[in-house]
This record gives sequence, C-alpha cells and structure tokens, in this order.
Amino acid sequence: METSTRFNWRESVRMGLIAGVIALSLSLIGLVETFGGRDIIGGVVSLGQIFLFGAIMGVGYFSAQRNLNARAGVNLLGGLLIGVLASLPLVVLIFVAEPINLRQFLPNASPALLELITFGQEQVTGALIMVAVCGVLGLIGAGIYLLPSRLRRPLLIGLLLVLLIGLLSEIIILAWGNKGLGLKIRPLIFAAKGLSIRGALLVFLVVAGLNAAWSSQGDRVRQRLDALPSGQQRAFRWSSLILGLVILLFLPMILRTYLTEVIDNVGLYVLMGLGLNIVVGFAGLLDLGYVAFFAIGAYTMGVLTSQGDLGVGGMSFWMALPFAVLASVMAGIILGVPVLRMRGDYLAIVTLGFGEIIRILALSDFLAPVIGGAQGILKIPKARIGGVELVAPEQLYYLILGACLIAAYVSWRLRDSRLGRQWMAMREDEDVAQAMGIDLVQTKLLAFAIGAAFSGMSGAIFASKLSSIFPHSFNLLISINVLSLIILGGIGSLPGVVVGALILVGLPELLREFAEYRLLMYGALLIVMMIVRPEGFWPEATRKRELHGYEELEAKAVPAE
Amino acid sequence: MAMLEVENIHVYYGNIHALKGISLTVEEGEIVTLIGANGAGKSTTLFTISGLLKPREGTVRLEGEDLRSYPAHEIVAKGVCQVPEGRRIFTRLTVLENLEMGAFTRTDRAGINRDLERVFKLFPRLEERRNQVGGTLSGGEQQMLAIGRALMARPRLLLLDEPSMGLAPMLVEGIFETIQDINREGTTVLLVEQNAQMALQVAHRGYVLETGQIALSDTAANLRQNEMVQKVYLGIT
Amino acid sequence: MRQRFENIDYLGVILWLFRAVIIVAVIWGTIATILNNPYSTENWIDFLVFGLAQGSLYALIALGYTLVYGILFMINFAHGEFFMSGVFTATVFVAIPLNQAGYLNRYPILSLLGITLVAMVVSMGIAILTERVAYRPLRRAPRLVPLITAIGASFFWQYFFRGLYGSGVTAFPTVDILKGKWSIGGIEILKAQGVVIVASVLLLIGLYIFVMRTKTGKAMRAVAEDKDIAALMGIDVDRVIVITFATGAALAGAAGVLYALLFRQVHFFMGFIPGIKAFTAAVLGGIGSVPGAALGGLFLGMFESVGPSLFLEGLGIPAAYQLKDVIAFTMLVLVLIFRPQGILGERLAEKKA
Amino acid sequence: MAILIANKVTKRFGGLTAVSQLDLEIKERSISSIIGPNGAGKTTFFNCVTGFYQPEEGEIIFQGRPIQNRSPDQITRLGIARTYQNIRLFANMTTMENILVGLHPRLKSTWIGAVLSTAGTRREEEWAHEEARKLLRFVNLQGKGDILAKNLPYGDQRRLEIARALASQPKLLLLDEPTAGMNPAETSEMVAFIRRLRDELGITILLIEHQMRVVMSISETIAVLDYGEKIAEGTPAEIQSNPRVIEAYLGRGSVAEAAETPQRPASTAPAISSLE
Repeated sequence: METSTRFNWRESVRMGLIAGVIALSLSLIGLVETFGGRDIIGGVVSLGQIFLFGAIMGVGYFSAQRNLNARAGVNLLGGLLIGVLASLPLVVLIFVAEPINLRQFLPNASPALLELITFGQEQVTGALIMVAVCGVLGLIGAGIYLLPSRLRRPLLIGLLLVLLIGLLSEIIILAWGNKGLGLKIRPLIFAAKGLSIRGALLVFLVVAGLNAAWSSQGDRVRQRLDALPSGQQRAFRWSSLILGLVILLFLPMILRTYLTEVIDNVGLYVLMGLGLNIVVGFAGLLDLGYVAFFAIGAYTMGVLTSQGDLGVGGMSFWMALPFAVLASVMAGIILGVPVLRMRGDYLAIVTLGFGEIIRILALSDFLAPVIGGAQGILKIPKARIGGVELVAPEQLYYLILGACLIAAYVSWRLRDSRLGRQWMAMREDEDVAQAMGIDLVQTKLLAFAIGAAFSGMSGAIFASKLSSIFPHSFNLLISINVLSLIILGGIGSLPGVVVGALILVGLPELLREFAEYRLLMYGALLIVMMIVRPEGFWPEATRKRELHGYEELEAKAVPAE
Repeated sequence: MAMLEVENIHVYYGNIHALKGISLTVEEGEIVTLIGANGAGKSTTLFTISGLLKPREGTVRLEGEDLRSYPAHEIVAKGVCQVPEGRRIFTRLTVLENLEMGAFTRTDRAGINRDLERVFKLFPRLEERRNQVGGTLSGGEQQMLAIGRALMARPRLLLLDEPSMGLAPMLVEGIFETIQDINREGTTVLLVEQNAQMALQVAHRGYVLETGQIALSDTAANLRQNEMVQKVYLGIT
Repeated sequence: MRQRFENIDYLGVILWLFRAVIIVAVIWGTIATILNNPYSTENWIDFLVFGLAQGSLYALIALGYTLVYGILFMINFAHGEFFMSGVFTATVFVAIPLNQAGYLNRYPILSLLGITLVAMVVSMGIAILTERVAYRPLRRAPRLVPLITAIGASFFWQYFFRGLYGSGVTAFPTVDILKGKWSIGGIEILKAQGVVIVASVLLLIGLYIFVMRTKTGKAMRAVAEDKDIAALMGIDVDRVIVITFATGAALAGAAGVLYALLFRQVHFFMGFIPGIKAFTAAVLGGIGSVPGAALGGLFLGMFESVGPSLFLEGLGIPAAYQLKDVIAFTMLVLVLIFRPQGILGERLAEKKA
Repeated sequence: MAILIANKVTKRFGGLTAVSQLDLEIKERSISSIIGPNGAGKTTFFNCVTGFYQPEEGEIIFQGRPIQNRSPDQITRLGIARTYQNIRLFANMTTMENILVGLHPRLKSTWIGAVLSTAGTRREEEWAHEEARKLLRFVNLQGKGDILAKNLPYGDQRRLEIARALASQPKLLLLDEPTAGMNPAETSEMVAFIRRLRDELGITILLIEHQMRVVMSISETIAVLDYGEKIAEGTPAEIQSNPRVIEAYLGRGSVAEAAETPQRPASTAPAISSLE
C-alpha cells in the first residue's frame, strides 16, 4: 500500500513522460501546426496550442486525481514535475529537428511547427520558455483538480465555452455579425481572428457565473418542477415540445444559408443514425455495413429519376422515394437472412463485408452500364413540393426535417411497443428471448428492414440534394461515422443521435482543418467513450445502468455444473 | 500463527451475497474439511482463498500476510494451489502438458520430473495416456488428471474441491489415501467435500457451511458424533 | 399434413437455395471459361503463384487474429494497423535511408533483416500499447464494447500514421537481388514471390513450434481455454495476453515487410483491406486454430487470384479482377453460414441454455 | 394421462453422451422431479424438451404431438415454459418489462399498430400491463415493477423468473433448481409456492432439484439420472430405499458402510438435505 502523504515520484515521472509523448505525437502528426492558424483568442492562443497544452494540463489534472489522498502541496509539486518532464520530448525535438533534417522522415516536423513550439524565439530561449510554460501548465492542471468542485465545475465549463465560441467565432460572425445588432456586439467580443481578450473574459465570466448559479439553485428549480401536479407537468412537457418544434421550424431563418447547409448534412446523418440506432441500439445487432442501404437508396433514386443517360424511370422524386425505401428494405432483408444465426462480432465483420461488396459493385465495370461505375449518376432532379423546386438548403431543410421527424416518431413508438420489447429481450439474451416465444427470425429481420428504410430514405434525399452520386461517397467511413455518432450520443437514445450528429458531423463541417484528423479523433473518441463513458453523452436511462453495471461484478469463477 | 486465517469474509456475485462472514483457520500440517450442501458457499470460499474472487469485506492471511492485494497467480507462487471442482482440466492440452501447467511456477527440473513419476505411479492410467488430449479422457481420468496437476505444483497448502466427485468407488478410496499421503509428506490440506462420510474420516477438523455461513466447527471426530451432522450430512438416522 | 409444413425450416431452405445458386454460378462460370480458354498455362501458373504469395501473407496476418481470438474471443479489428505501422515505420526510418546510403544493395540480406526487425518491434509496440490502453480496461465489458474500441483503435492508428508520415504512397526501395525470376522445375517464379512464400512458411512453422512446444506457448493455450484455472496454476494471465498480442503483431510486422517486397509500396491505409481479408482467412480456417489460419490464408489467396479469371469471366463479367474482394467477402459469408467452425476448427458443443 | 412423454431420448456432445436412451412420462397436473449428480444430464434433458437442443435419437411428445424438431419459440407457444439453473432474467430490463416479454405469445399487436397507435394496440398494451401487474402480485413483487431485474434481491429474481415463465400460460412448467442458493425459510416458501402453481393454476410441474428435503416432500414421482441414464424411477419412498440411488448418491465410498449400518427405513421423513 502506498502511503498517501509521500510524494509518488515514480508515478509522476511516468505520467510526465506519457504527457510528453502525447505532446510530441500531437506535434509530429501535424495537429498542432494545422490548428495553429485557428486562433481561439485572437493573437494569444490558437487551437493548436490548446491541443498541445491541454494534453499536458489534462495529464496533470488526471494524476492529481489519482493521488487523491496526497497533500495539496505534494500534488502541485507532482503537477509541476509532470509539466517539466512533458516538455522534454519537445525540447529534444527543438534541438534535433534541424541538424538531422527530421523532415525527410516526418513531414510535419516543419519550420512552422518549430516556430510554434519555440514561441518564435531562437532555440535555447524557446526551449526554456517551453519548459517553463509546460511546468506551469502541469501545475495548473493539478491545481484545478484541487479546487473545491463548487469552483471547479464553473471554471471548467466556462473554459470549455470560451473554447467553443472561439472555435466557432468565424461562423458566428458570418451568420450574425455583419448587420444590425450583431454588428454592434461584434467588436465587443471578437477580434479579427477568434475572440478578443475582453470577449473571452466576458464569455468566461457569464458562463461560469450562470453555471455556478445553476448548481446552487438548479436543484430547487427542478424540485419545484417535480412538485407540480401531473397535469401541469404534462402541460410543461408539451409546451417545451411545441417550443422545440417551433424553433426547428424557424431554424433556417436564424442560421442563414451556410449553417443551414451544415444542418442539412447533420440531418441526413441523424436520419441514418436513427435507423442504425434501431439495429444496434434496440436490437443489439452490430452492423458495420450500414452505408450499403444508404447507397442503395441513393442509387435507386438516381436510376429512377435521373434525366441523364442512365435514368430509366424518369420519375419524380416523390414517385421514386417509395421505391428507394423499398429497395433498401429488400436489401436489409436479403442481408438479414444469411446473417441471422451469426453472433455479434461475426455479424459486424460480415455486414462490413456486405457494405464493401455494394461499394465495389457500384464502382465496377460490371454494373457500370446500369449505375455508371466510377462516373456515377448525374442529373438527378430535385424534389418538388407544389410548384417549388427544393434547391436551396433552406428548402431542403424542411424535407430533411420532415423525414427525421417521421423516423424519430417511429423509433419512439416502437421502442415502447411489443416489438421494442422483443428487440430488447433479444439484445439481452437471445436464447431466453426465443424461449419466451419470440420468433428471432422475424424480430431480427424487422430490425434490419426498418433500419434500412431510414437509411434508404436518407440516401434518396442525399441523391436529390447533390444531383449526382458517385461510388466514393458510399465508403466504409460513412458506416463508421454513423456508428460513432450513435455511440457518442448514447446507444439506444433518440436525443443522443441528434447530439452525436451535431458533434461528429456538424463541428467538423464548421472547422475545415478537421478534415484530415477527423477519423483520428473519431478513433480516439470511440476508445475514450467506451472506457470512460460507455453510455454516451445523452444516454437512454437503462443503458447507462447496464454499461456501468459490469464494474460491480466480481470475477465469475462460479463452478459450472 | 495459523498457516491460513480467513476472517469474516463477505463475497458477492453481482448483488448476490454468497458468503456472509466466513471465518476459519488452518494450522500447518492439518487436513481441514469444509462440508455443506450444494450452494452453501464451499467453492466460493476456496476461490476467495486462491484469489480468483476478492472479498468485499474481511481478510485472508497466509502465515500472517494479507493475500487480498495479490492476484491469483502470485498466490499460487506463495504455495497455495487449488484443485477446482468438476473436470476443469485443459481439454485441448495433452495429459503431459496439463501436468506441466500444474508445475508452471516451478523451475527445478529434477523435482518436477520426480513429481511426474510420482503422479504416474499414483495414476498409471495417466501415464498410458500421457500424449492424449485431455478432452478425450473419461470423467474419472479427468479427475485424476486434475489432482495430479495440482500435485505437480508441490503446494504447501492444497485446496481440494470435491476430489471424489464422479469417481468410481474404488478410486475414491484411493484418492483419499493419496490425500492422506500428501498430507503426511508435509502438505496442509483444505478439503471441500459433499461426501462427508469420507471427508470426516481423513480430516483432523471440519467446518459445516450453511448458506454462506459457518454453522458448526469442531474436530472431525466430534463432528462425526454430532447428531445434526449425522442426520443431515451422513445419512444416519 | 399441416404439421409437416410447420416443421419445415424456411430459413434452412432459403440458405440452401443461396448456396445452390452460388455453386451453380461457380460451376457454370468455370465451365464457360474452360471452353473459351482465354489464358495460357503460364497465365494460370502465374495466377497460382501469385495467389500462393498473397495467401501466405494473409496467413501470417490471420495468425494474429486467430491467436487473439482464441484467447480473448475478441476480433482485434486493429490488427491490420499493427501490420501497417511496423513496415511503414521501417520503410521511412530504415529502408529508405539505407537505400540512400547504398547499404541496401551492398548488404541486402543484413539490411532486410534489420528492416524486418524494426518492423516487428514497432508492430509489437503498437500492439502492446493498444492492448494496454484500449482493451485491457474493458476485459469484462459486454462483448460489443471491446469490438467498438478496436474499431476506434484501427482508425486512430491509420490516421495517426498518416499524420506522422504523410498521406501519400511511399515507395519501398527496390532490392536488386530480388529482381527477376527463379525457374523451379520449369515453373518461373518471381523472386520476390518466392521469398514471400518461403519466409511465410518458415514463420508459420516457427510460430507453430512456439505455441505447441514452449512453456509460454502452452500457457497461452491454457489461458485460451480457461483463464480462471490458468491463474490457479500460477500463470499470469495478463502477461500471457500481452505476449499473445505481441506475437501476433510481430508476425504482422514481418508480413508487412514481405508485403512491401511484393508490392514495393507502403501507405497508411495498406493494413485495412488485408486485415479484413486475413480475418476472413482466419474464419475460413477455423478461428482459434493456428494451422487453420495458415490453410485459410492460402486458400483465400488462391481463390482471389484464380477466381475472377476462372469463374467470373466465364459468367461474362467484364473486368472481373475488380470483383476479387467480392469473392473474398462472399466466401466469408458462406463459411459463416455453412461451416462456422471453419475448415480445421473443432466443433465446440454449442452449450446454450 | 401423460402430458409429456420422452421416448428413448439421446443427446450427445462430441464423444460425450449427455442423455442416453431416456424414457420418461409426466402425468398431467403432477409434480415430478429429476435428480442426479452434477453432470448427470438433467439440464441437458430440459434443453431437449424446450427445443434448445435437438436430440440425436428418440422423440419427445407433448400433449400427443412430437416436438423434438421444433424451435424453442414454437414449443413455448405450445405451452411449455421454463426457468434456468443460474437465473437468466433480462437483467437490464425492468421487472415489468421482463413479464411483458413473457406475455409475448399472448399478444397480437403488430409494429404497424404500434406506430399508428391504433385503438386495438393501446387496449392490448393496457391489458398486458394489467396482466403483468396481476402476475407481479401473484409472486409477491407488487410495487417493484420499475426496478431493473438485476437489482432485485436473489429470492425476488427467482420468483420473477417464474412469473415470467407463467406469463405465457404454460401447461407444463420446467423448473431448474428453483431453490438453489436459498436458505431454509426461503426454500419452504418456494415449496409452498410451487404447490400453489399446481393447485391453483393447474400447471404440471417438472423440476430439477438438489435439496432432498424439497424433492422428497414435493414430488409425486422422481426420476434419478446418472451419467445420462435413468437408473431409477418411483415415489419418494421407493427412491429413498433404492440401493442404486444410494450408491450413486451417498458417495461411492460409503457403499461399504451403507451395508454395515442398518438400511434406512424407506419411510416418511426425508433425512438428507444434500445428496449431490
């Protein structure tokens, strides 16, 4: 047993070196440099630096958390040590990068990176600054943890919001900052790039203050709400629902064209996410080839409506939509049948294979006469409502919103229905579910079919939105994207799908530098989520209990019969 | 100081409270038996001693040293070896490999070979089948293999879980003689048995477990005379 | 009468039909191809040898899946990235500088050994790190959870190395002694292919001996079968699991170098498709079985190489080579439906309720 | 009249014959037990009856129909329900949801009905919830409908599992060690409860049990399995005096002694609590 007051040198050294390796990796894979251009607080700190220093602070915080019992001073010392050690790999980088021309091996060990990590000074001064800065950051990281949680929470949330607003400043200015009231507020909080120092302080104080107020008063508000008679509570719930709907209806007017375009993309993913949520979240069938149904929906729409060489039906969007959905459903069933008897992980690989087969076929010369091969299908007409052609993102928004609402409604109704219980029971224990009289074949196929229908619908809208489709839009990454977003939001949770799509689809669309690092971050996010918060950001109530339950279980060394 | 001291351990499977405060001691050189019904917690007690299960409360001490912070494989290295109930041999390893696994923590080649000879002398059937895969053995042979495997560890404290289970009557006699032999050579034995009859004959002392608690503890001779034990566990009316 | 109908297993009938259709298609295509005879014997031999080389690579990678699956019952989705990371690093830091310095062709064997060693070590390091961070904390979680982290790890490493070494295709330097062909019994074999085949077979044999004969190998098998009992024998289960990951990754690292010799290029995405194919091979051979993985790999390699020309072209499909991945995945589905235990896998009694 | 007839049922796993040529007849509205040492094939037999395993040989006839080739869901619909040795509830669903799943074969609504929220579906859901509440009351779990099954205490879990099985209104109920891990008080409650199932609901009951106190007091007939074979069958009194049973049970070492000590009278009071 470790005595709690002694300074745990070995642990701190280990953590420091880990932090250093992380910081070095972030620099060498180009994250720091790429995001170095995006200022969070204009001229003061960029996103790249936040990645670099956030990692060090995070490790300081984390190690303070692990040495929970140690005295505060000792903990701070540990943070300092971690910070200083963490800077060492970077210092080494500063000194070796030039003489051995590291760039021939590691393209990201560029002068721009060196400039960044030496703070624009020459090597020795830069290195010294780096050591000092990192040490202080480690200290601060540990220090933040040592604050009483009453202070710590507002502080962290305040910082997070500053980061978020700084990150999105360009978009915010673009959307609101150029006329009316926005023009007046703009110089108050924004600099040329990112937030101004004053703005950052302002945002921080407001958010931290609100958060502190909520944490002291929020319980009472909630209590008062719970104490309301059930009739009023229902009224409250209905009115918030209606309010939400109204906001959704007017969203394009608030967001303007560019942001609506982003939201449209998010919506298509929400639609797919709702479908995959039925398959994975409700029924527990891990499907990695989900993009296949999206592709089938899109290609069916394309072939049936295209006015180009490949169009065969010449149908309108609305005529073709049922066929697109139906084609996806059929594909769902055709895929479902052979995999019915497969266990979870085999299922995952086979569905992944299925997705790849669809993509390869779409790309092949074999089917090119029908669906265009690599040239894709062009000239797909837009949907029309009445006489209006849905071209602008604001118009498409309503089409996508409608589809999402239908899918969400169906999901919500099914979740608490007999079929929903069948799925849940099957997810829990397939054998026992069968012994309860549940027909597994039918239950699984329904999950695949309904899931495929939503995806097919999404694909169909996607095709008409883009007017042309190509095989490369339907690669495995889409499946991974959708899976990631439902996991992030919370498997089985309907609001979770929206939250997940906003974070994983919306944010990267806004930050163009993300493109290259999107999947790196998804990967890290999936791992971290599974370890730290497997239930997701907005979990379905039962799922949360389930995923944390296993921690309580002791080893299962029960003697078998 | 007793060789093994178990003090007031509570063990849970999920939220099933399997052991509700078991305490027992085993002195060096003894054979101590735990008897009790199916589900009374006998095997759970052994798994807790050998470290596969960790108690939520209470301590397990081997010669004064707290075992709770050690993983199971290090407890083996300290000289505690368990023969689990049932035929949990490695069915895809050969008989010889199973025995080698028993001696996993040992490095004395000569000693291992001697013990191998001893096991083969004890169970000639195993020698005949030394290169056969464990899964192809009969139930009785698998049980022999399980005991042989534990003997290969040369433990100071041997935890035996139902060694007589599924064995032909003649073999049962043999097994219990073997247990006594092993004990005389200096191995302390903690024996879990449903065959209370035999267990109380070879043991020095015994504990009776009922639903996760110790109901009785006494010398084996006294337990044999105990009316309740006679009625419930020995089938004597 | 009604009762007889009730007892018909519709699913069984559908699956049977599915199989029948594929078998008919394969036979039909094969006969059509043979009648047309578009290829010469040399062509077919080339296909076969290439299939053998490709297949032995699959076999090496498949072993990693099989070893880990055998012990943790988990599909290590990131295994393809272990394969990529080693050879990518070795190419950038060892092979290219050695080539520039001229050592590669002056001391080719020594250089290749060095490259292989570095690749194996890096692959092992990545594997150990992944196990420690992404898998070990989740050992007792529901089964899908580690699979999801494995997917996460796979993407993480792909894009990590993309960031580190760049997104382009890096050429692996040419080794002069591997240029040209050997003629063995009248059959011409590209030297690179020959080296790949021989090296793979040697590594496979080495692994087999390691698993079957050494104490660690035996402990691996013991842990695979029953972790609790293995721990009761004094085996450090965690350590054995790490060794298993490392062993699989070392083979993958070596396979990476062989891959680079064969295709003379490396890039960050190179592990993905071979990884999935190798998993298919492992399933084909019977996941959990070492010889099975070898056999499955060879089988898959041959099928992929010969299949498009043999029966897809016969069916009148243009540019059939584009569909070789379709063949692989279809085989995976077929195996999982009709013989889930694979070619060599033992049929474990499916204990259910 | 026999509700269940097993006719030379054999089930093998690889080389191991888990159940061998088993003949068994269960009378309607009876309580019968299967006993035998660990690994004797009792649970395997249950799995054959409920369709989890397909026996290699022999037939199983339920109410005059052969069922050995049917799937578990079909068999449940015919009227056989079961519980499991190591409780298998849907751990992350609530008590109520567990029973609602059990009610599945008695519900008719389709998913389309659920989406459209038709009157029929809503009525049926209400009925199902009412029925589930009744079942919860029947097993003394009223008011615990919202608790996750895995958070129930052990005894409640056992009863919930039985309630879930009852929800399908079975004619034959198979109980796999219903008193395992219970203390004497809980055990006698369970015994009384099992009797009620037969007396009040008219369900035929077949159980696997280790506690001889339970077996002897509750069963009308007992079958004894050893190594997959039936070695004896009869009333509790007959079983208690059967030398083969004593040999298979009391540990073989005691056979010699059993000969020395006077034979236990084949009488009323079952004296052995555990005979595994």
